[in-house]
Amino acid sequence: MNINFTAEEQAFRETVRGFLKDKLPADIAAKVKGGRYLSKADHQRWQQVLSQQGWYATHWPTEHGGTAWSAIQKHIFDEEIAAFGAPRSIPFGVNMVAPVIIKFGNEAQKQHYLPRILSGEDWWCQGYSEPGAGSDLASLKTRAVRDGDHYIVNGQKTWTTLGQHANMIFCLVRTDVEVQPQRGISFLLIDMDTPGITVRPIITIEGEHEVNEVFFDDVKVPVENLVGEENRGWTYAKYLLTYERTGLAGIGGSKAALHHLKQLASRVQKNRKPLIEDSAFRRRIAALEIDLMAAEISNLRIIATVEGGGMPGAESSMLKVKGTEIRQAITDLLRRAIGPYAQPFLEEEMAFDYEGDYLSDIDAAPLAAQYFNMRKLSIFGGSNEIQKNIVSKMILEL
Amino acid sequence: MNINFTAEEQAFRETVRGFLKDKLPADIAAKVKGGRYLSKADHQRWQQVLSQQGWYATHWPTEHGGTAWSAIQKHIFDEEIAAFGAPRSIPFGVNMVAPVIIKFGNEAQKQHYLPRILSGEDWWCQGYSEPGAGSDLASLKTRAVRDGDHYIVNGQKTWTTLGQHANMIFCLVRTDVEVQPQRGISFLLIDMDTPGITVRPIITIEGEHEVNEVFFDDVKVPVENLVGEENRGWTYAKYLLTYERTGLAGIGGSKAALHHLKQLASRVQKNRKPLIEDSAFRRRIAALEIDLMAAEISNLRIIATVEGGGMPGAESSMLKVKGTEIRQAITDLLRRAIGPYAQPFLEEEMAFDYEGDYLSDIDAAPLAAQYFNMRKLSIFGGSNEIQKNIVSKMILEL
Amino acid sequence: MDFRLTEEQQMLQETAARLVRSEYTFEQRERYRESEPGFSKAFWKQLSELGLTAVPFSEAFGGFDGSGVETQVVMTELGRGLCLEPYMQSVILAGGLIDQLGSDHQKQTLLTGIASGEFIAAVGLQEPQSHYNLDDVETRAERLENGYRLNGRKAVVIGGHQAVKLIISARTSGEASDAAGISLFVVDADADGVERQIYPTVDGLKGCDVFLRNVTVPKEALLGTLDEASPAIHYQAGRAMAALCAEAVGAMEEAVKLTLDYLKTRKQFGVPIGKFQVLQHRMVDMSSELEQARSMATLAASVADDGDSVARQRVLSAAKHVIGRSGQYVAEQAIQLHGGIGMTWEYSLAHYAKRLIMINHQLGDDDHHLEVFSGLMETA
Amino acid sequence: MDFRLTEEQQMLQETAARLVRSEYTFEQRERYRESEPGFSKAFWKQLSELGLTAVPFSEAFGGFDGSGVETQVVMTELGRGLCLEPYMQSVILAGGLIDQLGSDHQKQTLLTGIASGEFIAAVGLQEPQSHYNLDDVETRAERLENGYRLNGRKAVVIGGHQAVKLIISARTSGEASDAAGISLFVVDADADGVERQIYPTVDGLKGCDVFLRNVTVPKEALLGTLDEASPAIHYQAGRAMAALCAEAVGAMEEAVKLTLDYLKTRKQFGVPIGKFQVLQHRMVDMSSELEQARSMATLAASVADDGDSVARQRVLSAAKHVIGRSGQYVAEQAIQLHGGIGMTWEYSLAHYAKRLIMINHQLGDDDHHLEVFSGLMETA
Repeated sequence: MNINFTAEEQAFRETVRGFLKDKLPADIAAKVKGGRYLSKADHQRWQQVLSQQGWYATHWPTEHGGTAWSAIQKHIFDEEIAAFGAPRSIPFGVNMVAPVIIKFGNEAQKQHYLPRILSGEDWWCQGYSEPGAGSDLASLKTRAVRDGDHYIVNGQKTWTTLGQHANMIFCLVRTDVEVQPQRGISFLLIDMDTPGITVRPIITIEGEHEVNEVFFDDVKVPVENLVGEENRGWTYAKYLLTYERTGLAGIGGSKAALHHLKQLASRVQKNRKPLIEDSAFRRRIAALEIDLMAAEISNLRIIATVEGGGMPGAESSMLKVKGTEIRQAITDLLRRAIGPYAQPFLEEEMAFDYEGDYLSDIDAAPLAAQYFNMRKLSIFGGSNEIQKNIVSKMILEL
Repeated sequence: MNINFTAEEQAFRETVRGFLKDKLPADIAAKVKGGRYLSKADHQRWQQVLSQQGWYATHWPTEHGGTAWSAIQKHIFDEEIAAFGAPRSIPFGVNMVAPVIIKFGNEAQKQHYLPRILSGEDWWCQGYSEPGAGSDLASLKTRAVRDGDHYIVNGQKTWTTLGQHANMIFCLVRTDVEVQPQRGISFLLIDMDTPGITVRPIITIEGEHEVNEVFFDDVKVPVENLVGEENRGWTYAKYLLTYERTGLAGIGGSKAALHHLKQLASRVQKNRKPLIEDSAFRRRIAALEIDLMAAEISNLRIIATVEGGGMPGAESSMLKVKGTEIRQAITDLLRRAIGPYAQPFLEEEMAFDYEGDYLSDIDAAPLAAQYFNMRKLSIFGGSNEIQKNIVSKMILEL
Repeated sequence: MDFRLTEEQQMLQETAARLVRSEYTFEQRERYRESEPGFSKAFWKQLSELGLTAVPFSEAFGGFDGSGVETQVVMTELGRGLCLEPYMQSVILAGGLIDQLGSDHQKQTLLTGIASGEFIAAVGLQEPQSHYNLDDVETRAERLENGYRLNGRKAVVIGGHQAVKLIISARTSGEASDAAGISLFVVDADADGVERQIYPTVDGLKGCDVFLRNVTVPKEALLGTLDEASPAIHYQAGRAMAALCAEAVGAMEEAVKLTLDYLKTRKQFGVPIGKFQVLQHRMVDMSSELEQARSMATLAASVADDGDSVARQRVLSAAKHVIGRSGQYVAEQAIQLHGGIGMTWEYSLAHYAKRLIMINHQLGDDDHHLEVFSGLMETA
Repeated sequence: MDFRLTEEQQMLQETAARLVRSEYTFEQRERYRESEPGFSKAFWKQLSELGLTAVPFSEAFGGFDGSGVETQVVMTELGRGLCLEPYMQSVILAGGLIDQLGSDHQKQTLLTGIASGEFIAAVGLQEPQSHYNLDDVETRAERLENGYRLNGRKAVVIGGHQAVKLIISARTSGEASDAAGISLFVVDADADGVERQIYPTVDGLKGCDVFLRNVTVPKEALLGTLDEASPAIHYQAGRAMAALCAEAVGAMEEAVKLTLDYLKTRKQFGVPIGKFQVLQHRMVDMSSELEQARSMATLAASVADDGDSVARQRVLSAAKHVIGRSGQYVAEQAIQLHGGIGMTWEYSLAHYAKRLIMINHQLGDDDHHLEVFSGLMETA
């Protein structure tokens, strides 16, 4: 047993650092570190840089333009991405629909879609949840009825993250209503420009437009947009859920956020000295740092399992719960750190292109919004309660 | 609204204090405050004092020798009992079987048993739980079969607190196996000297003999020892469960324990100053004191409801959970306060008649044992999980 | 000992409740929020016509000598409606300071106006560096021949954007963060040198930072005794903390109610989600936190108007601590049990959650008050 | 990065595990506990015959230069068996101090005996007033012409009742609680003036307080450099903390396993109680705490034998903090989920729970180590 990184792994880390030092635009890094929103253009700019480096599709096989990195290399990359304040890639195309296409799609689909994801030509969003089908995803109702060479899709999807930027959506749709819920679901790729699709913003608690409702009204989708076989969509969706889950805990992001917290607490005053010297607040930070340290090792243990050829099972679910709790607790302390200045709601200061003066600390404005936004971590992508159900069933066999 | 005690209530409190100052034996108070075990003789000595004052059966109607105190008076009495370090009355006779006899017993039973409880002649214990019937009490299996003028009782009871001192036990027994579980249960009063009864100690985690198993092997119980009607025992048991539950939260005991904690933390050193001046430990005490303050008001609100003629419903269950959590947290801090000296297991120092030197702080020896013993608070008498089920069903109607 | 409201208190409660029910549906509230003043002037007028803005004041000023309990009753109903009016700032804090410290003339001119709802006053007690320590005052007032010159900045003055009068704490002697040497001044909000940077708040209120640049005020602007304002500031902050506790309980009650309803109606896996034991117990825990909060709000109300004492301060800090903690628990769990829908702007729950979290940022959060309590705690 | 045990480490693990399985059923353990030495001398002999008591030492002393990982492997298995032998005290702490500080002669005489299991040594580092601060030393050693005279008292010396040699920290200069001025002495347990007050511990071990009254030792009894023992004490305490973490993980694994089995077999209301969602999630939380603890025990093991550094100390305090907290959570919840049966002496679970809680009282509890970590934390 040697839990230090090997010389090769260290060298890889240096390469990644060198790349980020050279190529990460400073304005983007500043926004990410300050917890500000990025524009679509910011995301695209950064994606181009990664693509040119050949580092965008870290999880794909090399034949399609992936990196062939080991699980540990991917982890190191993610860690440095977070530490430098590079944006996390929007996962829906590169990390979600692409693996499904690679595994279950036909040759034509691979030829068509994968290069467009790499080039940034397509921006994908996800059409899973529906108003009546949240945790109980299999009860989804959006219908796709075969009509000659097309499916006619009717229904509604919701919580579609960044759907306002997307030109493509991958959807779970019901193609057979007679069978058991899981068995009549298919996996469709849909062009967002098709007539009959309406995207309506959902404004979330903190006032941001990050998610959407997507309505389908007699939307004609060519049958060649079906992935794999009809009525087997649930299998593909489940593949996606267990695929590469080692990043779920968001350790890198939490480490960056903790660093941010320490910097903020070193600047903010309480009783005329830096808040970080307040023993109670400092202990709260310390307790979080320790929790995070443990979660990081737990995450590395899972990664090492994957590296050794194992499958990350429901352990990832356990770690997802812990990881999201830690991240939420950090955003709680960030908000607390600025005291009364958590109250002002300064939308302009939060904006990606703000260049004016700041009411208080330069990083204060987004903190309360971020705290509220981060409540989603324990809800979306399978609530923490659902994750515990999974662990209970899969690992504990209760 | 005026949440202060009235002048009459204050005067009553002074009367109680005067009595306790005069009549509470100092040796007994010292043991209670130090968390030491009391002998049977200690309990009996104190009971005599209370009985002579007419203050033993605080919950009974006056005609049987009760006090006719209001709910608030009873609360004040309990509070002062705890503050002075007087023993809490062993509840099985005076507060558990007696109310059932008063409400459902016949005249002969009242005439016979109530005076013997007042005089201390009978020491009662409780025969409810069985090895297979804990939270699911209705699944109890101890059988009582009618045979002429007697029932023949066979089975086993467990967790019988202080059964080793008792000469009487009240039992829930199954008298009809054909019907739905709750419907075939009867409430029997059994003399512990009857042939066929065996009491076997259960030594609990901390090494003490506080609970017992009681075995019944063809035990002949006269039919006149049946309370109320055959097969209606479940009703009587439920009556007992909802009867006078305002004391469940153990507020008085927690206040005394918190006081004890502060005294200990003022004596014990950490980094060469009293532990109570350690900011982190002090904050932990402070947080508990605040929780307790809130729980005390919540308890008074329930008492005021009772006073106003209302029934304390499942609110008591909610408060029982909170109250036991607080008490357990206090014993956790008590144990922590003495650092390495929590480890020595000094049975002789814990004993009720110890008069030798002390290894470390005079109160140190019982603290770890007490911490472990107090784990029972969230288990016995309906586990905290069961209490939450009750609240969920009765108040929230989920 | 009696926890029941008197008949008068019940009437007061019903009056406030009825008004909030009819004027403050969530849709109305959103309209008020989006309007220029950021609240409903019409509602404010109704409050004052019914005498609610005068509750704590003596009859001489149109009030009815209401104690902490009366304030609690009103604030709980305002909390239930997520009301946006600066009741706590103008009536309780500004009104309280003037009532406690004001000269007859100041009471006549200012208190009458506040009590009648004729104008709104706000208080500038905190500063960018002060966190929650109201004695940490860097704003300075220099003595002039006939008055004072103020320079400095007051932070997050809720309601300050609509205030006609600002009550400003400023240092007249001593070092920053000394309790001694703080004085209070009544400043016209539109006086020369007063600049307000106005913003909405996360929970839908409005406020401002107040910049004071060579603002001169006459010597009659001094409120109370020179250098000795600190005890009154803390005393009135204590009353305001009790009021915030009451408001929080109103908001928590609504959040708990919405969540319980949701558990009973939302179905997943073929059953109402309230059938899942984990969610049931979570709901019990939320109710239990609410009970603790309710108890402490009541206790705080019952001591808020008592004479100043360490015991009173202890109770008030304890109450604010409990409210901060249980408010956060209820807010977070209400969102969690609702799932995605609990995170949407268009559903009222999100706004109850935001208000509950932000109450923790007003006049000291649970950490702050645990520290205060810990310092004041009896040790044996 | 590789979390797998090497082949040698696996063999070591299997050896230890097999021995514990065959010699340390709970019934056997209870017999050993009740015996006079309070543990099994036969088991100790087997451990040493297999070389396990020499694991951390160099080949010269019959050991195999085992690092923290080898120690972790052994301690985890001992934890699983609730083993009573003073491995941590004699091998890791006493052995470690002698290995680090001893003269060749001391190593030859003492280390050989410890490594071979020939005799047991124990360490007296804490005192009645020291809480968990090992620099808080009041025991004094005065210089004599040819040695030292010791007076004082050492608290809770686990294993001290069977020790032939005691390693005692004493102040040779400086003020109580100064890090400078502490020295270590090797004292014969039966020397004149040494009195041991022996007692069992809550978790079934045995130990004593050691009273030193004018105990004279020759100058060769000094271990290491005069006045400069503190860094070595902290360094070796760090190694022992890592060992305790490993032991705790072994005990937690058993407690979790027992609880999970119970949930699957115990029926209430007609179904196994493991069907109740609240208990399922609690069990998940216990497993999750165990995972965190396992990770930290591994991290601690991997740095325990590194050179002294702030980074190492941070990790070790972090690990002990996590172990203390999760050990308590697992102990308490294991009892709670078992109900009454979990509180009985005759069932092994209660003893796992007690050991887990008591590990938190050895070499600093979670509060203490949070404070230490907080002091050492990098701030930006």
